This record gives sequence, C-alpha cells and structure tokens, in this order.
Amino acid sequence: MDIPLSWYLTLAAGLFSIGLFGCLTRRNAIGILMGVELMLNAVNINLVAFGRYITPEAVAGQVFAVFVITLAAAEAAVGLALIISIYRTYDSIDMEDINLLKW
Amino acid sequence: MLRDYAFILIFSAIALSVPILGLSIAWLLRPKKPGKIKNATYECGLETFGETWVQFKVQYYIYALIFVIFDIETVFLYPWAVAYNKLGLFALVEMFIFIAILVVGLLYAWRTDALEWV
Amino acid sequence: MITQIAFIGIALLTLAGAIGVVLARSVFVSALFLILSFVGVSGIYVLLEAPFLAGVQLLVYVGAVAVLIIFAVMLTRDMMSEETPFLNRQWGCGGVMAAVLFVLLLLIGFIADWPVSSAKPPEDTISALGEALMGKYVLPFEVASVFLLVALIGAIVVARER
Amino acid sequence: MQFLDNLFLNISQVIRNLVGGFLPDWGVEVVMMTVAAAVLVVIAVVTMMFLTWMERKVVGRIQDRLGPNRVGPFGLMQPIADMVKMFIKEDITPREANRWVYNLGPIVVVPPAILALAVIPFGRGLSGADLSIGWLYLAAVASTSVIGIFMAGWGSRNKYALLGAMRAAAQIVSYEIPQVLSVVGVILIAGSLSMQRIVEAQNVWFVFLQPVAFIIFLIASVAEIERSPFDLPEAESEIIAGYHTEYSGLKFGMFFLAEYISTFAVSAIGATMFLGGWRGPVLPGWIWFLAKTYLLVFVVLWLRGTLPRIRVDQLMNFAWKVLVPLALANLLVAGLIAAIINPAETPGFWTFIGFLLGNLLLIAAVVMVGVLRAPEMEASEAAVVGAKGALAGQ
Repeated sequence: MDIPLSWYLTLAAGLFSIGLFGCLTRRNAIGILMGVELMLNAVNINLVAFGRYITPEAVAGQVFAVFVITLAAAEAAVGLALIISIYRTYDSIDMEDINLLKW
Repeated sequence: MLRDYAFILIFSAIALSVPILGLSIAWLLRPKKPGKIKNATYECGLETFGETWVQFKVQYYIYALIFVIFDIETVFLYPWAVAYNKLGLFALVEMFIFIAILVVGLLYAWRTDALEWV
Repeated sequence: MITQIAFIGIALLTLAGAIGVVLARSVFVSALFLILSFVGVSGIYVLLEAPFLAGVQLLVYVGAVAVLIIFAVMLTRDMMSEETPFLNRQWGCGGVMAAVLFVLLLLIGFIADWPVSSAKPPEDTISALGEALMGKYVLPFEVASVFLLVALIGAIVVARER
Repeated sequence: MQFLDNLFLNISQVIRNLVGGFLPDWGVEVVMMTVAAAVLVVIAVVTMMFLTWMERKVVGRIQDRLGPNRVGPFGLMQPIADMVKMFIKEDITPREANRWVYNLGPIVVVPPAILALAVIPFGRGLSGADLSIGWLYLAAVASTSVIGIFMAGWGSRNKYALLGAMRAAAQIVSYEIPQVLSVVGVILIAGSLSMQRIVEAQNVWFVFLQPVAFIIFLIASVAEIERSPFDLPEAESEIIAGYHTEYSGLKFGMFFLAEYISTFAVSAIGATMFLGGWRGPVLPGWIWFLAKTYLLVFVVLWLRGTLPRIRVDQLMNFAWKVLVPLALANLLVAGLIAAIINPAETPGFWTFIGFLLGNLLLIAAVVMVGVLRAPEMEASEAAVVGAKGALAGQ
C-alpha cells in the first residue's frame, strides 16, 4: 500500500487521454479501434484500483473488470468484423473516405 | 504475494537476455558479406512475384473470432472450478446454462459452415 | 520503495506503448505497441494484488484480442503510403481535447477525498471471485454468456462473404 | 535418500547463508532470486541441447538408423557442434524486410517458452515461484508466443513467411481452447490453480480420474507447439519453411530453442497436472519428476516418428469439431461427478471409481456418436472431394 491511489488515477487518466487522442485522429479504422481498447484498459485500471483501495474486502472491482474485459473482447470482435465488411465494400478502411451514412 | 511476482520480473529479464546475449555474440563471430542476390527475398530461387501482402481469406478471422469468445468462457470457468467445492449443485446448473448458451454459438458456426476450411 | 520504483517503470512502459499505438505509421507496428501496453497493464494488476486479472489480461488481451486485431490488419491491406498522413486533419484539435480531458481527470483524482480503507483483501482472490460470480453477480454472469453468443453470431454474419 | 531429496533446498540454504553474511535482507532475496532464475535458464538451454540429441537418436532408432554417433561418445557432443555452427553462420537480412520487426522477432519468441519453467514444481517446495494463479500463468504466457511468430512472418516481407505465420497463429489459437478447457476438470478436483497444490491433491494421479482430459491435453499441446503430426506451419512440403523461411544462423536457432524448450515445458506441465508431478515412492521427488517428464517427451517424439502429417482442413476440423465438444462434455461430466461425490472428502478409492465410471460413459457416448455419424461423415467427405474435382475440371 505504499503506492498512493492518485498514482494509479494519473496513469489511468494518461492512458485514457492517449486512447482518446488515437480514437479522434487515426485515419485507419483499426487504429481507432485500438484507441478504444486503450480507453477500456484505462477504465479497468481505475475499477481495480478503486476496488483495492476503497473496498478491499469485496472483489467487486475485479468482477467488474472481468465483465469489462468480456465486453471489450466482444466489441473488438464485432467492430473488426464490421471493418472487414466495410473493406470488402469500399476497398479501403480510411475513415476520411467513409463519410456517408447511407448510400 | 508480491515477492513471487518479483521473481517473475527478474526471471523474465534473464529470459529476455538469453536471445539478446546469444545474438550479440553471434553478431561478433559471424562473417558479414552481404550480396545483392543473397539479400533478395527467398522464393525458391525465383524472382519475387506480385505484392507481398497477399489477400488472406476471411476464414482466418472467423477462427480467431470463435477463439476469442471461447477464451473468455474459460476466464469464467477457472474461478468457478476453483470455488466449486464450496458452491455445490446450484453452481453446476448455472455453469451448465452458461456453457449451453455458448454451445448454441458453436453449433451455429458449425451448421453455417463457418468452421469449414475452404 | 521498491514497489514504487516498479510502479513507475511499469507505468512508463504502459504509456510508452500507448503513445506508440497512436503515433506508429504502420497499423501492424501500432498493434505491437498495443501489446506492449497490455503487458504493462497486467503488471499494474499485479501491483494492485489482483493476480487473477493480470493472468486474464495476458490471456485475453495479448493472446486473443491482439491476435484478432492482427488478423484484421492482415485481411485489410494497409492502403496508406509513405506520403499520406496517418492522422486526420483535426489532429491539433484532438490533441487539445485529449490534453484538457487529462488535466480535468487529474484535478478530480487529486482534489476529491477518496475514503481509502486499510482493510486486507481476501486471501484467495480466485475462490472469492468464483463465489461472487456464482452468488451476487449470477445474473450479469448469465447475461454475459448471452452477450457473447450474440457477438459471436453477429460477427460471423457480418464478416462472412456472401 | 532424505539428503538427496532435499539436495537443492540444502544448496540454496548454503548460498543464502554465504550471501547473508555481508548483504542486507532484501539484497539476499534479490541474489537468491537471480541465482534461481539463472539456474532455470541454464536448465532450459541444456535441456534444449539434450532434446535435439534425444530426438535424433529416438527418431533414428524408429527409422532403423543410428542417429548422430560421430562427435563424442554416442554422438553426445553433436548439439555442441551444432551450436558452434549456428554461432558462426553468416546472417542474411532480406533487403525488403522491416529491419526492426525482423530482428526483434527471434528475441520475442524465446522468453514465453522459458518463462513457463518459472512455476513448474521440480520437487517438494522446489519451484521458482508458487503462484496462486499457476496454471493461468502458464496458459497466459504460452498464448503470447503467437506474437513473436507474427513479427517473424510480417517482418520478413515474404509471402510464404506471412502465410506460414497466419497458419501457425490459426492453429495455435484453435488448439488453445481444448487445451485450456481440458484442464478445468483437474482444477475442479484440486480446487486450486497453483501447481504445487495440484500436485499435493493427487493422492490418485489425475490421469486415472481424468483420462479423457489427459488425452485431449496431450493432443492439443503437441499441436500448440507445432510438432509433427501437426507441424503444417513449418513443413517444407507445404510453404517452404513457414514463418522462419528468411531466418538464418542463430536467429533461426532461436526458433529452434523456443520449440524444444516448449516441448520440455509442455511435457513437464502434463507430468505435473496428470501424472502426479514429483510424487512417488522411494526415489527423490525431482528424479520422479524428470522421469515422468521425459516419458512424455518420449511420447511426443514417438508421435513424430510414427504418424504422417495431417491435412490443414483436417487439422482445423479436429480442433473445433472433435476436441472442443469433447472437452466441454468432459467438463460437465467432471462437474456432475464432483457434485455427487465431493472429492475433497471422499476416500481416494471411491473418487477413482466415480470418475472412472463417468469417463467410461463419456467414451461410450463418443464411440456411439462416431458409429452413428460415420456413414454421414463419409458422405460429406465424398461430396467435398467431388466438388473439388468438379472445380479442378473447369
């Protein structure tokens, strides 16, 4: 317990911001998805850190982290399937080219 | 608890140093005579033909996809198995439902030939 | 003291990986940096005394999600040539946004008075997790399986060639 | 005997006393850990060299040859000669390759193989670290080995290398599921993921309680380390040499190192989880452990000497349509029996009878399904062959 809670929060905030930056600025759709994964990891660090420091006797933080990991993996699976499908239709996954909601 | 993981940290550092050390020694010992033909991409002696990034089929992705889903299933299975002796029959029923729902997914992939390597 | 040094080392590794993800030109190299970042996060879980999560992080993120991402990279040829920028035109704006968010999150993290407890975590975390999943969180647990089923079928339908 | 049994613990105590004279407590800890880690790494490298020799001898005998017999007695110095050759071979980096990724590939491949040794109990209380997540750690570390393969394949910029890497990844990923599922039964009976606890729980070896799981584990593990008959990703007749096509000299050697250490690690894990690990009468624990491990290593080599390589579609079908359903069925049977007789409280004999009955029922069910589906399978196989013939005819 000699690491203060705020250190973990700083790390998570940094990771989340970098993920957000990648998400907003990458042109490649897979790059955007990787940004989202980074953000989810930052969230998980926060969940586990709060669980460890504020309610150490319960494992709620870890249970939630497990569910977030489940969610992140399923999100990656469906998201990448969509990207592959888009690539097949447009022959590109550059998000600058894909700007129509409906054709 | 952290003591054990400190060992893992030291161990991974030493494990990583094996290939680095080996390759550095080999770098000092080996001859260096690069040549135009020698450094070409190896394709059974023929000139490289077409693009390197060939288009792979989507089948690879489908396998990885089913793998990810079942990998997560095992994440839920391990705590269940460890705590099983304390939990009893009700836990078995819960896990049975959990697996049954996922087996539906496997059967779906099977029936629609998503598992077929073509 | 030693744990603090370990934390700083692992945190820097994680952040360096994350920055690499955002700034690497090639998507494949981005994915490799992402793996580095994932490994770092698993180290953080160890420091937080959640070894089970650290294992799961490696197993699911490095062993599964990263493989999925790399497969997707291989299936969609990277069209970006050396000249085209790999970031879009709003990168300045996005950078400012991310920086502002970072400062805000830091403010909240440091100003708020978290009720830190000094209790000990349970001895056998894995067993405790199993009991929690089968007891208190049984509904989310079953919903998770339905969710995974939906994701599996949906992704197969979307990804398959017709 | 007592002395031999505690040999390594005594040696470590001697070192501890020696160092303790002039170092603070945490310094002693660090020195002890470094020494233990270095010993494990040396064991890994020596094992690799021994296994290359053993493989050539065993396969040679199976094929009615002598195997290496020129360098040193029984050819025992052959691995040394090979190693010297690896070190002084010229290294070729293809012009087109992505230098960073290409050169890092062989470096990333080795650690996952070595890291597995950290939690394997070589004897009572004789393991690098007795982690509470033991088996999960092993599975997690093993699953990271795909990354190095991808780096090798992508970095070479060679389409055969990339294809080999993709195939290897698809195969490793597919066989990982039956492997991790087959172990759940063992964990369920032992009630812990820690390797030491699993060994201590084996009053009856788990191979007798979970025979089906053991067979699934063995097959899936051989496929995981890409050994014959599952060595498609690196088979010369398939795609040159797969992801290490472009590698030469010691960089190529690194892939070999990783493969042989994994072979040893997988056998050691199998011996620990199913064959009772270091437990056995009379002889010291670590001798029992090594004997069981090398028995499994021999089985792996024997498979290579006996079975032909299987086809890629058979490979994938076998993982998903046979091993995964079987592993799931085995898991449910194990859960059901453990619910009826609590293995922690029932005497070993009755546990044994219960699980044996369950496994027999499971095998009977599998045979039934096989007999019922055999005509159907043949028909679908014929249809596939017919369709391929029609395509070829066009």
